[in-house]
Amino acid sequence: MIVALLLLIPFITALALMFLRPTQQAKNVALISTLASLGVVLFAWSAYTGGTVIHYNMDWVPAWGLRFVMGYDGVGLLMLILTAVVFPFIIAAGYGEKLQHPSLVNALLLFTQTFLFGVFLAQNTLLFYIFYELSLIPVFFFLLYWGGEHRRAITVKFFIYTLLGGLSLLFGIIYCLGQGAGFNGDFATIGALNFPLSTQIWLFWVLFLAFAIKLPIFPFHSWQPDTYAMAPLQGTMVLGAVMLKMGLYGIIKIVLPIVPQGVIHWQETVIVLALIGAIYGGIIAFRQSDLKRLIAFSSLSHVGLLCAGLFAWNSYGVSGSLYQAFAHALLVVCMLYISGAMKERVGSSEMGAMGGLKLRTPRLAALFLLVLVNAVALPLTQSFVGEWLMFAGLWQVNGWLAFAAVSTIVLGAIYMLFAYQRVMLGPDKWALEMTDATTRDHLVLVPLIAVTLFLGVYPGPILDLVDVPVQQLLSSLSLN
Amino acid sequence: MRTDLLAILVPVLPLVGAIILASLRRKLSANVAGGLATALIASSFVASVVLFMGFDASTGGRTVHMLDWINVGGMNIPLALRIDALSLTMMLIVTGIGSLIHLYSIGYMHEDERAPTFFAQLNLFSFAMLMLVMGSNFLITFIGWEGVGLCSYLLIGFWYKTPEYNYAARKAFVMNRIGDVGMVLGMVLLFQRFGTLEYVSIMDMATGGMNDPLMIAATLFLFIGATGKSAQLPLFTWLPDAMAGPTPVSALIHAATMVTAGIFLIVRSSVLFELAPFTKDIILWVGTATALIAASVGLFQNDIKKVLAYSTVSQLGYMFVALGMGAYSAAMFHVTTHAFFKALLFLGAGSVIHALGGEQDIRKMGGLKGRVSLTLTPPSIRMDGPVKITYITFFIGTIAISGLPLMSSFFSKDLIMAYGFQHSPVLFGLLLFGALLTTFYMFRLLFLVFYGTYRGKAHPHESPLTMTIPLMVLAVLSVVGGLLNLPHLFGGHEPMKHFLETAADAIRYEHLGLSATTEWILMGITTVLVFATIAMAYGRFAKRATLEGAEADMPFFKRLIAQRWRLDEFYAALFERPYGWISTHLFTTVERHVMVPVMNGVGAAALAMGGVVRKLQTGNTSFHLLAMLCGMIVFLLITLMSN
Amino acid sequence: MEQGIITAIRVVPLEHYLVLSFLLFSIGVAGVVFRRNTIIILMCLELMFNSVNLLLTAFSAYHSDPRAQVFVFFIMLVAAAEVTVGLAILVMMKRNVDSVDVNQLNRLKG
Amino acid sequence: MVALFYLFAAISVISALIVVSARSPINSVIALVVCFLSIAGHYVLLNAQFLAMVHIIVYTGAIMVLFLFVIMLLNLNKATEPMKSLGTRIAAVLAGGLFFLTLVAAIRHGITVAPANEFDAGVGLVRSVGMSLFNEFLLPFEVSSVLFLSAMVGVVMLGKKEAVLAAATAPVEPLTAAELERRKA
Amino acid sequence: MSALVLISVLGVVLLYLGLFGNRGLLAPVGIVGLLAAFVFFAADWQLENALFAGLVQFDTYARSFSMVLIVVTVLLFLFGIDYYAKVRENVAEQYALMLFSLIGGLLITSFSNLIVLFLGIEILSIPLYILAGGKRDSFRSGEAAFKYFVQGSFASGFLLLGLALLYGSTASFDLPAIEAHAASIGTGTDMLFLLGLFFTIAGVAFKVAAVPFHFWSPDVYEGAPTLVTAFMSTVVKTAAFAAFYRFIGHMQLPEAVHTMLILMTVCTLFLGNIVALRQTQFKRLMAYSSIAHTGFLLLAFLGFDARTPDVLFYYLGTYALATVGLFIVLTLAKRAAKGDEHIHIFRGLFRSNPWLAIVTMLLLLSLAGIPLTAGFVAKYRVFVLSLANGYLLTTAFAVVMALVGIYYYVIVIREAFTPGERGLQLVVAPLNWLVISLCGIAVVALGVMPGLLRM
Repeated sequence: MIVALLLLIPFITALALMFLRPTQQAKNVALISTLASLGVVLFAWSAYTGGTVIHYNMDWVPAWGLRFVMGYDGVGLLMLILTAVVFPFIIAAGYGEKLQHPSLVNALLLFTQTFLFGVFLAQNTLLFYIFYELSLIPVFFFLLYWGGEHRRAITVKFFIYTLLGGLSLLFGIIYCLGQGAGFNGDFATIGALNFPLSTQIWLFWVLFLAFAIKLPIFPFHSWQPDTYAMAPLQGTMVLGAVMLKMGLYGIIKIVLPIVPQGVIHWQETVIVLALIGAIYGGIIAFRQSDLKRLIAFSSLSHVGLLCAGLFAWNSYGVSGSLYQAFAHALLVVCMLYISGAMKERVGSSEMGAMGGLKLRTPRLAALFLLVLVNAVALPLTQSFVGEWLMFAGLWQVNGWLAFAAVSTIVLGAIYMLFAYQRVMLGPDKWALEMTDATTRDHLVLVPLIAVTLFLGVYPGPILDLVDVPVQQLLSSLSLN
Repeated sequence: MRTDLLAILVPVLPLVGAIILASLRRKLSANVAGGLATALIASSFVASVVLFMGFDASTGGRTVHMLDWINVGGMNIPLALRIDALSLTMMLIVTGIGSLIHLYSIGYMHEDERAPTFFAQLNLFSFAMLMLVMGSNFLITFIGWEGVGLCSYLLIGFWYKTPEYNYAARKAFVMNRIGDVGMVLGMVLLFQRFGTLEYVSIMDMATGGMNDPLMIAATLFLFIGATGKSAQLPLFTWLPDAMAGPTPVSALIHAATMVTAGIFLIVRSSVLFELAPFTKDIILWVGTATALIAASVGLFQNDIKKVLAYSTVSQLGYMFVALGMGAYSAAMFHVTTHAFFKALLFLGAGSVIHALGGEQDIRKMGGLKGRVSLTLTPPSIRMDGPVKITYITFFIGTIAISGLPLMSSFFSKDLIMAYGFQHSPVLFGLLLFGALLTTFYMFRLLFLVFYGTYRGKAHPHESPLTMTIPLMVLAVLSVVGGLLNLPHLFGGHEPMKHFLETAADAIRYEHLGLSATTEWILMGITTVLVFATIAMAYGRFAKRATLEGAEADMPFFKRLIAQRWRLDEFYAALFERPYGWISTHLFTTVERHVMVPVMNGVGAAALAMGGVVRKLQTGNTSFHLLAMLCGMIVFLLITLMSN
Repeated sequence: MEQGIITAIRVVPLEHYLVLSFLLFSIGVAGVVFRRNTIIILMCLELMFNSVNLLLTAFSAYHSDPRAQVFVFFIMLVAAAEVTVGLAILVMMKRNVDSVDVNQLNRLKG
Repeated sequence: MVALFYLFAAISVISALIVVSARSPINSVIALVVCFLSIAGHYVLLNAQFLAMVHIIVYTGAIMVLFLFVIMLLNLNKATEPMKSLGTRIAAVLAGGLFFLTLVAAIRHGITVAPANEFDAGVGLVRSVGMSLFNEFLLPFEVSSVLFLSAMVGVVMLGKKEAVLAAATAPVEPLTAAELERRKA
Repeated sequence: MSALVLISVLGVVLLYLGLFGNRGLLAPVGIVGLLAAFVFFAADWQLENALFAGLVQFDTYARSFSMVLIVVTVLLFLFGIDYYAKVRENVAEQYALMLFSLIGGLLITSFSNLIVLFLGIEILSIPLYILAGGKRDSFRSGEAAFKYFVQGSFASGFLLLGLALLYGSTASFDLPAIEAHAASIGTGTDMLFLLGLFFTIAGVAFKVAAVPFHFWSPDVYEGAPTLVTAFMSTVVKTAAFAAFYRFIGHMQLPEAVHTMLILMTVCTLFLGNIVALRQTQFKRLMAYSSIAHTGFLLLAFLGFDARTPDVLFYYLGTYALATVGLFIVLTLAKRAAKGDEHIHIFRGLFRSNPWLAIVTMLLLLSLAGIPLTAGFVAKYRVFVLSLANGYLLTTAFAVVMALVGIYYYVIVIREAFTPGERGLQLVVAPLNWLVISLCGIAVVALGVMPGLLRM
C-alpha cells in the first residue's frame, strides 16, 4: 500500500496536471500531492521496525532479471524521507518563480518525484536502473524548456553525460545477470555473485561510473556547474538535493554488494578523487560571482566529501555520509531558495548586483545566516554530525586523507562567508527598493532550518535508521 | 537532580535569551533587550555561584547527561555537561565578567538601533562559551568552540556596513577554522585511540609511554586548535583586526573569555600533554615568541584598542608559556586575573572611546584625566577631568597588567616567570623583557590618553552608570584578584591550584621548586625594572603633546615592528592572494580550459569524426561502388587471413 | 548419342572454369566501378551475372546436377527484368539531366 | 576440347576487356555480344545445350537488342564520356585486379570438392532441366511472374511521359470570363 | 502460401483498380487484402510446414516475421491514404509495387533454398528501385532510384557469386544441406564454401545496409518518397534481417566468417552512429540511424543461441513501429514546412501539437533506447545476448555507440520541445493521428510489457 501510494500519488497528480492544466491551482495541487506523499513516508517511517520491507514481489520479465520488487530498508527509507521532505519545499519554491505553464512545471516535478521514489523503492537492479534513467526524462524537459542561457546545449550535455554513466551501469548489470549463479536481478540475491578479483577490478568502474557522474565526483563533474547555473531554480533543487543522492544510494545498493573487493581495491583512489573534488570545488567556489554557480561548486565540494566518507567503508564513514546526504539535501534547497529569493529581488543571481542587502532585508539575511551556519557545518547543525562521522571514518582509512577532508571546513568557511558578505553585508550599494522575507520565504526556510537544527541536536532518529543496515552492509563487506 | 538542573540552566538561560532577543529584536527597545540579556546572564552567574557553593571538590566533579547526541556504530557521544573545578572556574569567569560586560553594554550600545541583535549575539556567545567550558567531552567543547567562533564573527562584523569590518570578521572566522582543522583532527585521533571523547574517560585511560607518536600528534593537533582560538603564532593576526567589533565584544570575547579557550582546552586535556613533552616544548616556544612579538608590536600602535589587542596576544603567550612548562594552574590563574584586568582595560578604553564619540586614535587624545588633586579633609581624590572614573579604573588596570606589586598580575605573571626561571634563566630573561615591554606600552597608552594636553576635537563626557559600575567592579577585582591563588610566600596556600587539582590531575604534579630567596630576588628585580620602565615611559610620553612622525620616517627595524612585523602583508602575499589567484585560475584555466573542454572534447571529437567519416559519402556512385569494393576486399582479406 | 558427348568438365579442370569466371567477374566489377557511362555500367553488370552463370553451369556439369542450370535460368530471368528496369531508370535519368554520366547524379551526399 | 575451352576463354576475356574499355557504347555492345556468344560456347562445351539456347535467345537476342535500342533511341552513340581522372581509373583497375587476385589466391591450393553425382550426360538437356524446373522449382518459376509484372509496371511508370510535365507544357487556353468569376468565388 | 497468392492477386487487383480510376478504393482494398493475408498466416499458427519440395518453410519464425511485415505494410497503407491524397498518377502502381516487394519479403523470410533467397531478394528489390524513383518530377528521386539500382545490382552480382560458390562446394541449394555441410567442415577449410559464405553474406549485408555495403542507404533514403523510405527502413530491413538470420542462424560458421561479422558489426555501429551525429536532414538522419540499428541487430547475430530469433523479432518489430510513426510525423512536418526536411522543422511542435510532440518523443526515445520504451527492451536484449555469448568488448563498444545514438535522437527531441519562432501548424489527418498514436502507445506498451510481442 505504501509503495503503491508513493508511486501513484505523484504520478496521478502529474498526469492530471498535464492533461487538465489547472494553471491557477497547479502549484497548490502539486503541493498537496507532495505533502500527501510526505505523510505516507512519515507513516512508513513510524511503522518501520527494521529489516527490509518488501511490498511487492512480482515477476515482470523474470527471464531478463527484471522483476517488480518494491520495498525499502533503512537506507532506502532514509532516501524516501529525504525525497518526501524536500519536495514540498521545492514545489513551494515555485511560487516565487514566474515560469510559464505552471501545470506542466509541476507535472514534470511530480513525475520526477515518482521516479525518484521508484529508484529508492526498487529492490531489483534492473528496476532500479529503469527508474534511474526515467528520472532523467522529466528533468531533461524541465531544463530544456525553462532553463536559462545556453540551455539547449547544456541540457543535452547533461543528459548525454548522465546517460553515459547510465549505460555503463546497464552494461554492468547485464554482465552480472549473464553470470547465472543464482543472481536473478534482485538486491536480495546479489550475494550470489562472486566475481574473481580481476573481474571486480574493472567491473567496479563500469558500475561506479554511473554514480560517479551522477554525484558528481572529480573529474566527472564538469557537466554540473553549468547545469546548476542554467537550470531553473526548482530544477537545480531537484538535481542537487535529491538526484545526486541516487548516486550514493546506488553505490551502497549496487556497487558495493556486487564488487566488494573491487570497492576495497579502488577505495583509496576514489577517496582521493572525491577529496580532490571537494577541495577543488571548495577553492573554485570562492571566486564565483554567480550565486547559483557558487552553490554548484559548493555542492561539488560537499559531495566530494560525501563520497569520500562513503568510501571509508566503516560504520562512521557510511552513516556519516548518509546522514550528511540528508543534511545536504536540506541545505541545497535552502541555499538555492535563498539565491532564488535574492534573484527575485535583485533580478539576477550575480553577486555583483547585490551587497548590503541586509539593510533592506534583515530577516532574509538572518535566515541566510542560519543556512550558512549549516553550510559551514557548525556543531549543533545537521551537517556537523555528518561531517564529524565522516572525518572519524576517514581517519580509520588514512590520516592524510582525513586531513585533506577536514581541510575543506576551512574552504567552506572561506567561500560561504565571502558570499554572505558580498550578498548581504557592506554598504547598501544599489539602494534598491525591495521587500523583506515574505510569509512564503518563512514558510519554506524556517521549517527546513528547524529540521536542520533539530537533527543537529538530536540526530538519533536518522542515525538509528541507518545504523543497522550499515552494519549489515559492512559485515557483508568483511565477509568477502 | 537540582544540581543537574542548575547546571543545565547555566548555558540554557543565555541561549533562551538569545533566541528570544533574536526573534523579538525588532520589537524590543535597546534598554529592555539589554536588561533582559543582562538579567539572564546574571541568573546564569547566580546559578554558577550556587553550583560553586554546593560543589564538593573532593568528589572530583559530576557529569550531567542531557541526551544522546551522536550514537551510531559504537560511537556514543552524549550531550553532557561536566561540573568540576575547572569548568566551575571558567563558568564563574564567563558568567561573572559576562554579566558585567552585558551591563556595560546597555550603556555602550543604547544608541545603536540594532542593540537587541547585539544582545542576542552576546547572549548566544555566552551560551557557546559555557558549552565550551562545561562540555563533558571534546565534541561538546567543540560545539562551544565553533559557537564562540561564529559569535565572534558576527560581533566583529556587527557594524556590517563597513567592508573592512566584514573582512576582519571573516578573517577571524577563517583563521579560527584553520585552527579547528587541528582541533577536529585531534579529536578524531583521540577517538580513534580511546574510542570515546569523554574527558574523564580519556584522562583515565591516557597512560603509558612518554612521547608516544600518537599522543604527540593528538596534542599537537589540539594545540593547533588552541593557537587559532587563542591567537598564538602563527594564527594571531586576526585578533588585532577583531577590534573592529564593539568594544564590549573586544572585552568579553577577545580578551576575557573566548581567547582563553585554547588554554582551557589544554588544561582540560593536560594529562595528554603531560605525556607529550615534545608538544609542551613547542607550546613553550610558540608562547614565548608570541608574547614577545605581540608585545613589541604593542609599542608602536596608535589605536587604543589595538594596543590592548596586542597586549592580549602577548598575555596569552605568557599563558601558553606556562602551559608549556606544565604550570597549568599558573596558566589558569593568569587567565583569571587577565580576564579581570583586560576586561577592565577594554571597557575603560570603550569608555574613553564613548566619551570621545568614537575616536580611537590615541594621537588625538591626551589630558583626559584633567588635574588631579588630593584633598585630605575628607580624604579623597578630586579631579576635574571629564572621565575621572574611567581614568582611575584605567589606571588601576594599567598597573595591574604591569604587575606592580600586590596587583593581581603581580602574582599571576610572576608565577609564570618564576616557573620560567625554574625552566631556564634565558626564558626568564625573555619573559621579563616581555613584561617590561608590556609595562612600557601600557604606560605609554595611559600617558598618551590621559596625560598631557588634549589633542582631539570632540567634547569628552563621562559614561553613564551602567558603564562605570562594571569598571569599578572590575577594578576592584583586578586589584584583589591575586588573592585567588595567593602563593605561600605571601602567606597564602594557593587555593586556586588546589581547587583545580581536583579537575585536572596534571596540576597535582606541578611544583615550583624555587627557594623563597630566589623568588624574592626575582620579584625584586622585576619590580625595580618595572618601575624603571614606567619612569622611562613617563619621561617620553607624559608631557608630550605630539608623537613621533609617520611610520615611513622610522628606521627599518622600528618600522618593521610598527608595521606588525609585516605579518599581515606576509600572509596576504603568501596565502590570501595566491588563494584568490588559484581560485580564479582553477576556474578560468583548469575548469574552463581543461575539465569542460575535455568533456566537451569527447563529444566534439565524436562530432568531428562524424564530419570526417561523413566525407566518405560523396554522393558519387562510382566512388561508392569503389568504396564498397575496397571494403569488401579488405574484409575478404581479413577473412582469408584469419582462416 | 548422349553417351558419346564428352563434356569439357572431364578434360578441363574445374579450377580453370573458376579462374575464368573470377576473371570475367572481376573485369565486370572493374568496369562497373570505373566507367561513367551508365549504359556501359549496365553492360558490365550483365558481364558479372554471366560470369556467375558460367560458373554455375560449370559446377552443374561437374556435379551432374541440373538444378544449377535451373538457377542459371532464373538468373537470366532476373537479369532480363533488371535490365529492363535499369534501362527505364536510365531513360528517366537521361530525361532529367540529359546525360548518362553517373557523376551527374551527386546531389544526395554527406 | 581443351583447345576449344581456351579459345572460348580467350575470346570471352578479350571481348570482356573490350566491353569495359571501349569508348563507344556501340562497340561495347558488340563486344558484349561476342562475349556472350563465347559463353554460349562454353555452355555447349559443358553439355548445357538448353542453357546455351536460352542464353543466346535471352541475352544476345533480347537484352542486347534492348541495349542497342536504347542507345539508338537516346542517341548515346557518341563517345562523350569524359575520362575519369587517372587516379580513379587506376584505383578501379587495381581494385578489380586485387579482387581477382584475392579470389585466385583463395583457391590457389586447389579445391577439395568431389563431384556430387555420377556423370550423367543427360543433365544439361531440355528434359532434365525442364523436369527440374517444373517439378522442384515450380514456386520460383511462378513467382518470377511477379518479378516480371513489377518490372513491367515499373517500366511503364518510369518511362511514361510525364503527365504533369505535359500539362505544364501544354498550351494554356485563355480563361473565359465566367471561369474567372467561378474561381474567384 | 495462400497468403502469397492472395497478395499477388491483390497487387494485380490494385493495378486494375488504378486502371479504372478508383483511387479512393486502392488503400482500403489493399488493407483489407493484407488483413486477410494476415489472417491466413495467423490461422495456421504454430504449424510447421515445408512447401514446394522444401523450397520454402513456413515455420513459426517465418510466420511471425511475415505477420510483422504485413502489419507494417498495413500501417504504411493507412498512412498512404493521406500521403497519396494529392498525387494524381501511378498511385495504384505504387501500392501494387509495394505489395510485390512485400511478396519478396515474405519469400525470403521463409526461404529454405538459395534460389528462393535470390529470387526473393530480387523481387523485394526491383519494385523498390522503381518506387525510389516514384516521384518522377523530382531530381532527387531519380537519383535515388539510379543509385539504388546500380549499387543493388552490383551487390546482387556478389550475392550470386556467393550462391554459386556455395553450390559448387555443396552441390545443393537447400539450406539444410548447406548447414550440414558447414557442420561437416567443422574447423577444417573449404575455400569455396568460405568464399561462398562471404559473398552471400556480403550480398545480404547490402540489403540490411551494413558497413561497408551501406553507401546506398543514406542517399536512397533521402531521395526516395517518404513513404517508400519508410517502407525500405521497415519492411525491407525486417525481411532482409529475417533472411539473414535464416541463412546463417543455424549454420556453424567458420571462425573467419565470425571475425568478419564482428568487424562488420563494429564498423556499422561506428559509422552509423558517428555520421548520424552530423546529420541535419531528418530523413538522412534516419538513414544513418537505420545503419546504426543494423549494427545493433548484427550484434545480436554474433552469438547465436535459442533466444536470437526472438530478440531479432522484437527488435525489428519495435524498430519498425517507431520508424513508421516518425516518418509519418516527418511527412506532416515537411508538408507544413513546405518541403524542408531539416530537423529545425520540428521546432515548436510541442507548442502547436503537444500530443504529436509527446508521441514523437516516445518514438525517438524508443529508437534511442530509453527505459520503458520498446527500444530499450530491444537493445537490452541484444546486449544480454551478446554478453552472454562472451562478446564483452564489442558489447561495450556498442554501449558507447548507443550513447552516441541517444545524442542525435535527443537533438531532435530538443527541437520538438524548443519553443519555435514561427508556430508550425501541422494538419493531421485523423487516420494519421491514429497511426502515430498507435505507434506511440504500442512502443510504450511493448516497453512495459515486452511479453506482448514475441514469436
